[in-house]
Amino acid sequence: MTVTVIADAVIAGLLLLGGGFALIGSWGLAKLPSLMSRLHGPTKATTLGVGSCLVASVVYFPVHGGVWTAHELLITLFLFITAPISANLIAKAYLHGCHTAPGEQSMMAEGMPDAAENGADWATFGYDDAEEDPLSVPTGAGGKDPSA
Amino acid sequence: MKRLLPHPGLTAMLLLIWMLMLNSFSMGGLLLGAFFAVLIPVYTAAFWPDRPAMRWELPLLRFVLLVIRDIIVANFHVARLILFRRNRDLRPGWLAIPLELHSAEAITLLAGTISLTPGTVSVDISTDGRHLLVHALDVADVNAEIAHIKARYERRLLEIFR
Amino acid sequence: MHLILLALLPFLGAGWLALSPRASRDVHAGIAVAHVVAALGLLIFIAPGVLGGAPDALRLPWVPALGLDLSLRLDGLGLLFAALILGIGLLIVIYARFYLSPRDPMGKFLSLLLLFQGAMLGISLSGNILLLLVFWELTSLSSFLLIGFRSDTADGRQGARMALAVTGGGGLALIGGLLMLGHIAGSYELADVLLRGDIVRASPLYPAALLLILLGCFTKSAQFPFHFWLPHAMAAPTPVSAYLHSATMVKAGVFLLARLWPVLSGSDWWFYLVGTTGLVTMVVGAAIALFKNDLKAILAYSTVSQLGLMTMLFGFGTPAAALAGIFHLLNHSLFKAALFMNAGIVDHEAGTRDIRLLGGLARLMPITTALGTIAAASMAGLPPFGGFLSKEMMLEETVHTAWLGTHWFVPALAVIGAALSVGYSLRFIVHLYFGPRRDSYPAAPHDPPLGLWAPSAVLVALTLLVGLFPAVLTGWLVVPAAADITGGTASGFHPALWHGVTPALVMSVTAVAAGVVLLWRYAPLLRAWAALPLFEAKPVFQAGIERLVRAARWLSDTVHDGSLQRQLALLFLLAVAIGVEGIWYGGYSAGTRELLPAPPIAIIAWSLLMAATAAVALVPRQRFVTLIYISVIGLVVSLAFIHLSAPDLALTQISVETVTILLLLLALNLLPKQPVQLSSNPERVRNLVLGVAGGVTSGLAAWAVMTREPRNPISSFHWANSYSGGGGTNVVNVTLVDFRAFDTFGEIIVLGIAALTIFALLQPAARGVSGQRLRAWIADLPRSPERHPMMFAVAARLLLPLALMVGLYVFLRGHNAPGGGFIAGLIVSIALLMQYMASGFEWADQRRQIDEHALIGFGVIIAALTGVGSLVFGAPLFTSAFGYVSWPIVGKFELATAMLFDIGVALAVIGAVMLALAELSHIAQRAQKEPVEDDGPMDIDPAKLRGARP
Amino acid sequence: MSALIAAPVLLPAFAATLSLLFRRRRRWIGAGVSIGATALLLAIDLVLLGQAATGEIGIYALGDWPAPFGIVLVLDRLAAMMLVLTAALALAVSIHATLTSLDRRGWHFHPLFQFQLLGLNGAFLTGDLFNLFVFFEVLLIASYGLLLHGQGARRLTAGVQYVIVNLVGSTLFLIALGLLYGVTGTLNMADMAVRASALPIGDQGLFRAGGLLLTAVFALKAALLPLHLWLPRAYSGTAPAVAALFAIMTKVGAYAIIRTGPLIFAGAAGRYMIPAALGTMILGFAGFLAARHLRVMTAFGLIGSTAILLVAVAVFQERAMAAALYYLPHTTLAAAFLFLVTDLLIRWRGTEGDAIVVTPGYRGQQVLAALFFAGGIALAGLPPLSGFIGKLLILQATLSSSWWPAIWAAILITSLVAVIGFARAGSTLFWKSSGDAPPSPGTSGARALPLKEAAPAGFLLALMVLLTVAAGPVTAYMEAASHQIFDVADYARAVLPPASGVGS
Amino acid sequence: MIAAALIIAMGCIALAMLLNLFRLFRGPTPADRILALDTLVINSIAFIILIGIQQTTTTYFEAALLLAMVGFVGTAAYCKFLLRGDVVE
Amino acid sequence: MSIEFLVATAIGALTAGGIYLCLRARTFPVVLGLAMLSYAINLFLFAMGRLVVGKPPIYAKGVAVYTDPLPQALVLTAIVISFGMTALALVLALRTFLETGTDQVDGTPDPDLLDRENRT
Ligand code: NA
Ligand code: NA
Repeated sequence: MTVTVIADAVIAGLLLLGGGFALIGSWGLAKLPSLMSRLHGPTKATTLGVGSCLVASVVYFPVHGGVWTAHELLITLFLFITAPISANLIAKAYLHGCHTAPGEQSMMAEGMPDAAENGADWATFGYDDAEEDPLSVPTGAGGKDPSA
Repeated sequence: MKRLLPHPGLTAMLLLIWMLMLNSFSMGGLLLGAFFAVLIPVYTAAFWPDRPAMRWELPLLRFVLLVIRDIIVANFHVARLILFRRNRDLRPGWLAIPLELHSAEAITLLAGTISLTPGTVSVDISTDGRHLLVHALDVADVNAEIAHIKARYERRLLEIFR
Repeated sequence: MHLILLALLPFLGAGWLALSPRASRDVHAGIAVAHVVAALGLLIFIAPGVLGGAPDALRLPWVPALGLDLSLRLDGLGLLFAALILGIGLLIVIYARFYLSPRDPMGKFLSLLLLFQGAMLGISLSGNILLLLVFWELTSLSSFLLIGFRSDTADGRQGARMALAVTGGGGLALIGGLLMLGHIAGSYELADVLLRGDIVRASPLYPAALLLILLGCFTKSAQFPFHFWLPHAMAAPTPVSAYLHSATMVKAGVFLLARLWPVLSGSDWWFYLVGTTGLVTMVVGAAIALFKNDLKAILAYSTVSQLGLMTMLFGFGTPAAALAGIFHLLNHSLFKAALFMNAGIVDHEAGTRDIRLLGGLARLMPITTALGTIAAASMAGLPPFGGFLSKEMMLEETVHTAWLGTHWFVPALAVIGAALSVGYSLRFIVHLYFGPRRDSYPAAPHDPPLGLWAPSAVLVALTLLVGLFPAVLTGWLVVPAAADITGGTASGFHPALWHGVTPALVMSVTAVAAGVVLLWRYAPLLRAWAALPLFEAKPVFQAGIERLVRAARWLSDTVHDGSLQRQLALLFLLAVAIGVEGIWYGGYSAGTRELLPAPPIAIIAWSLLMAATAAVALVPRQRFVTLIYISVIGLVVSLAFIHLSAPDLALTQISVETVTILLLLLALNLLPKQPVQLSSNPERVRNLVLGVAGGVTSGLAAWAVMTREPRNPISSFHWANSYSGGGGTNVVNVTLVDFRAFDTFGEIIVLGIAALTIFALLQPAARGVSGQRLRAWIADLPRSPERHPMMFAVAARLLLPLALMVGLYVFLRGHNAPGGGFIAGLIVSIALLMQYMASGFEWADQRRQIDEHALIGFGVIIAALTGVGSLVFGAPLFTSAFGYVSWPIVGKFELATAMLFDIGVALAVIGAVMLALAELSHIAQRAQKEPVEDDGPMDIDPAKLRGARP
Repeated sequence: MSALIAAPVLLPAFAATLSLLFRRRRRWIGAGVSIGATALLLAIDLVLLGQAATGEIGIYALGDWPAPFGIVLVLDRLAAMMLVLTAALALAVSIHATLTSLDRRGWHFHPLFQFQLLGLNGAFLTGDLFNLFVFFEVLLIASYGLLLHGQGARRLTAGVQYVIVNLVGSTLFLIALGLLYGVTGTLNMADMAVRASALPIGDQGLFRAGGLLLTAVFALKAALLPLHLWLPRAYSGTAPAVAALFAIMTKVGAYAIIRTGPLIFAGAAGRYMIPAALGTMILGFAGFLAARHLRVMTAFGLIGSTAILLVAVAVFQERAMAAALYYLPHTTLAAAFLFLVTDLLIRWRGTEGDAIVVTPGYRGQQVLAALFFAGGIALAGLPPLSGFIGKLLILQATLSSSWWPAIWAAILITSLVAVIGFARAGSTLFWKSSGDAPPSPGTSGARALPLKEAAPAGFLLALMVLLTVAAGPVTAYMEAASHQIFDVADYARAVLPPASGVGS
Repeated sequence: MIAAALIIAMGCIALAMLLNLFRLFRGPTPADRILALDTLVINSIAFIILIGIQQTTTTYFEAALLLAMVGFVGTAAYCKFLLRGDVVE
Repeated sequence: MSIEFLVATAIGALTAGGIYLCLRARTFPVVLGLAMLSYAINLFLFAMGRLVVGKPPIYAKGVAVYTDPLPQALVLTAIVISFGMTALALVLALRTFLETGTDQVDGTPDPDLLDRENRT
């Protein structure tokens, strides 16, 4: 009995935690001022939000369903692999958009550093010493980019 | 052996995943899973050339546990930031982290770790592969933060990816 | 059997001629003559029996369902007609042999002529009115080819088309008329129909049937106002004119009037329609003939007039008039064929047919003149020729005919007509043969060789003999024919040159005198005629056709304007209308099913969907953003499926969604991203209204069904038999791979074909216009230089094996839990596609180790073979089998053939998806013609940059 | 019943995949497989026709699941007739396409062709409405591929419209199916017929809407006003040989109406179909007369003559249906024949393509002219080809309809329009020589047609002659088929096993 | 206890989804919309798990698993489009 | 508010949006419209089995209440087919655009492309 009660309490707590963090993450998404800041919000939804729900599920099924499940761990694994990449790509897309849309130099305002030595630039913008100006459009569909 | 088991670690991981998916243990399931776990790496080997050497044992496990701990802690920290800090009081900042890690895999793992811990997001890598660009939601001292990340994560990863 | 041979002989001849185009002219003529002679001989052989009062008949079933039998019947009327067709036909063939120039394709000409002859003969032999229709239409078609034989001249082509349009149109009316007639009579057998005149005339359909049949007859026989085609058919070579417009084609209409006389005549309808038309035609045709200058035109209008005469006689509806009509039919055939031949000779030898350029030929062409004069005298109705006799009989009949109560009207007009015909006949004689000799004819006229004048000489001799000994020479032929027309024994055929002074004689003399006056005062008359406001029919007809074509073009171009929007709008409108109609007429009551309460999250998901839907529709110019909204819709729909107990659907929806978005993005890259707005505001309002109407209809329909209790759906069987009969607990999957495996079989084929078609579409895209456009294409988005970001590439290579493992798992468990071949195939495809995205097409494509075409092929074959395999075990196709096998160590597991089927599904899906996306993804690169190098899986490889790796 | 019933579906599946797998080898293998399989298909279909002619309805329960729960194939006279017609047409077209190298002007001609056959045959055989949908999709998507075969701007723009319109049609098909299932709880045609008769009043509106919508979708395929607008552009845009095969596609729509109308929906759509068909007829032949290109002309002729078929169908009465059934193969063959002749004309004419304009030095093309003349006779419905008998049958049978004056007027007048149109086109193409000027070399490049290439067209012509000569037995077969179509009880008895819990 | 927690958690998720909706429409950059969609997918995964717990069934987990996988592919494709135009090159 | 209402209105909205897009003048929105219509149809077809919460059609002995599995199987087939069709329509639209330079459904010249070609 007590095991069940404790388990239920744990489950309930995890559920509340999960729901709460998912909400906070989305709140951040809605509230924070720029995309780069907003990007931090959903990380919570991904990690603790979904994670807590998954753990709650892992605990719940042996207690109430009579079965062990471990799918949740797999979901977590997938999310943990993919979420950083998603964030990375979204950030890159955003930076690229700022960089190539004149007037919207928001990331400069946030003080983005140079990519340090050797005249290297960030990959999204390309090489500083490259012959290509990232603002110019390349010629031809799928043509060779100098940076490639 | 190398051709049959190109990625032993991957094979083990796949088998584990298989058993997790099956959700019940049976000898038949295990054998079938083992079969697939051997087969798939053979097929996909071509997609993963030049794998860096990696230590799969304790350091990795320790690293994972550390990251999970950090994730939980950072979550509460960032939740506070989001809920109670006004937007204009936030101190977002860019970190250009100089890298000692060599391999793409290691750097990706580092970047992933940084992203998974709330408050920081890995954004880009420099064209020479020597710097990682990270954005932080609220950072008081950029250099301290860089040093923190390098000490906490990159150092451990350097142990794993020798 | 004789009848069949008789009917076939001309066709056999035509076929033979058509198949031997290289033979010489004489051989061609020989073949034709032989066939016509044979037919004529056969006819003569049959004739005694027929004339003895025993019609020859033969009936072979052909289309019983229609009442159309191969029923041939030769009675007196048919015999007379057949004899004319064959007899004059023989002369025409001989004449044509000498008439046609060596450049003309003799074989083709005679072949068509015999074809036409066969059709005419068929009309005279038909014992079934539908069979008669068949031959009737054949005469229209073959005469079209004959009239258009001189197709290099505009006159020839136009004349042929006009003849076809008019007689073909009449033929179509005739179809209607005869069908109605047969319908009323209850039989299409001529013998039956002829007996049911009373029933027919009493039917309410009678006037309609009569009108339609008469339309057929009048057009064919060139009755006013359908007479105009005939003169223009004169563009044909003269043998054709001589044949078609004397004895055959134009007589067909008169023949049919005679043929159906017992059924159709004897009513006011008949009298006023037929009699009046004939009367008017007779006068009008003769009047026009008087003022024509082309010899063949004169003859053509005279033919119109003479046909009017015959029509009028049949229209009178009395046996005596019918007798006169059939007698005149015979006479007219003789002299008119001779005259046409004569005109042909003149044309041939003098080089023109314009009567104004001719005259005075009597000295130069004595034989021609003699023959022409006699024939024309017969046409004028002068004694002692055949034409005189039948004209006398006609005049006699008019005296007894009252028209709307007046007794003078018909005789008076008849005299006018007769006078006019005397006038044009005399003019033909006088202006052509006599008068002063001219100094300049277009050619040097002289009498033709024997072969050219002998055929007409035969006819002229006959017309003279008939005039002299009418009863002896024609009685045996005309009387039975007349008896067959009137359906009794013909009485009172007493043609003689002298009957005493009868009203007819008085009228005749008056007509001749008037005719002489007409010729005497020809010049002032011509001026008066020229002053009349007459119009030429041909331009009117052609303008009519042009107007018809223009109207058709306007209609067609207006309706078929190529607007897809209009088509779709109509389709949607129709669908909505159908919904309304169905409820309106069908009956509707509200459902009683208990509804499910909606939790808040469902409402929020719903509002997400509604908002996204509205956004997709309302901001279509931001195409990229639109796609994101589409993704939201897909996501919510998937969630709905999960919430509403459809996990398989959710899995499918989720995976299909992703592939679709990939496709859309790939395509959007090359399409305009923010195109200008094209639709006008009214259009958008229309679209909105239609959209809302469609939405309301479909929503209400869904609501109506969801709120009522299901009616014992067949799926209860599927539920009950899924595990016991199909070996799986996932009923949806068992349905797919077992109960309804045939659907799934079709479904993977659809997918396979889609991929093959996409491949076939995109393969040539790098070439030609499209290739140029691709090469000249300017990316309309600024592009980041990095093609393959490092983190993505690294993650993708880790995800690939994981995803493959998941795919296998989802596949294997599909039979018992959500999953299955299709979803597994999509998962594997997506996993592979991820590599393409992360590391580039070239890099991934070199490593994929699959041939998509073969995958599709093998997938379909495996599925099909699984289906066929059950035959080996004596079970019906697509029967599944499953069993539980127990192996040591491994334990117990299930083996099911349905899984094999599912493998086929999975393979086909992978093949199709990969083929389509791979092909689409590097279409632009291929256009560059320089292969993109394999530059590694990621652009920035730190290890490589630091030299740690080679 | 033997598994032979399924052969018309499975054989093309194997043939298609084989020619797909052999695509990298010599290309004649693909053509050989395709033509051979089509010939074999024709033989099999003839055997099936023999079986169906006995009057017994052949049932084949796929997967051994009884109707209405599984999918059954049903072979009755109607289905057998459609199968034979399709195979015969396909044989001519596949040989024609190979002879004229059409199959080499793009990818995957033969696999697509065989898949097209698969879809057609499946649609004719299935006794299940959703399965009918699936096979409709198979035949449609294969038709997209075939329509686009060879490509080019004109074909592509035509293809876009064709594809989109048919996709919307498929959407409506599904809505109709859903409604019908939602109301009746079954998908099997026979079972639905049985359940429909027992439907409570309150459900009948939905059922009716579903039935009408389904009929509208079929009418879309059959190109019935106002849903015919897609056809002219599509059929005149594609390769004529493909269009020849597509002559059967409009008949699939007609077939589906014939199948489901009397069986399930009791001819509810008839009252709308008759005026629609009359309008289609007028528009079809107006377009026919208006056409400036032979392909357009033939496409409109196909619309018009299919409308004649549909008007007889729409009477939903046994005799008229029998007439329609006789006319169905005729109109299919006639339009296909004319498309093939058009293709030959385009091939051997030179630069003018199929434009109805004068070609220098083209008067001597006797064979083509004769073929064209025959095509005209066929499409206009004149003797001595089968169209005449077909029209007589239809005129005769529609007398029982209250619409008969309009029907008669429309059929007869449009026939005249067809005659005029053909005479105009033919005299321009084959009679007129351009201003009597000697043909200047280079402007046309017309060459004489090799007889070999005319063989497939000749085959179709021979079939029409056969249809005429054997009109007696053929009409008898069609009458029996029509009787079978209207004998709902017999159909239900044959399809549904006696023990099954049919209906609610 | 669990039931109540579930309801609260679901309510949170629902609210989170609404907030995602806001960002989705508000933008302003395309990247914002992609981020909103990505978050929506994550929240959906949570929602699916909650439904699984609510109904005590594991039937829906594959859907969540699949969503985790393909959601990423979608996001990556959108970003790739913004970065390069060409999703696969 | 009932789930049935939500589903019915969703079907209605998707249909309306789909029709609205299908009636546009360019191929791309038309393809999107077709995609939306197919969502609507899938939901519609699915709804024809009536809505049931929490009873997925996984067979278990003695279970009497279940979701009608047949519409689900039909929708699965329909999803796959409409995916293939949409893909084909999309590629065709693209291919036609490349060949003709216009993405207008009626094949009329495209102002956008002219504009763009003039620019270069
Ligand atoms: Na993060
Ligand atoms: Na499944």
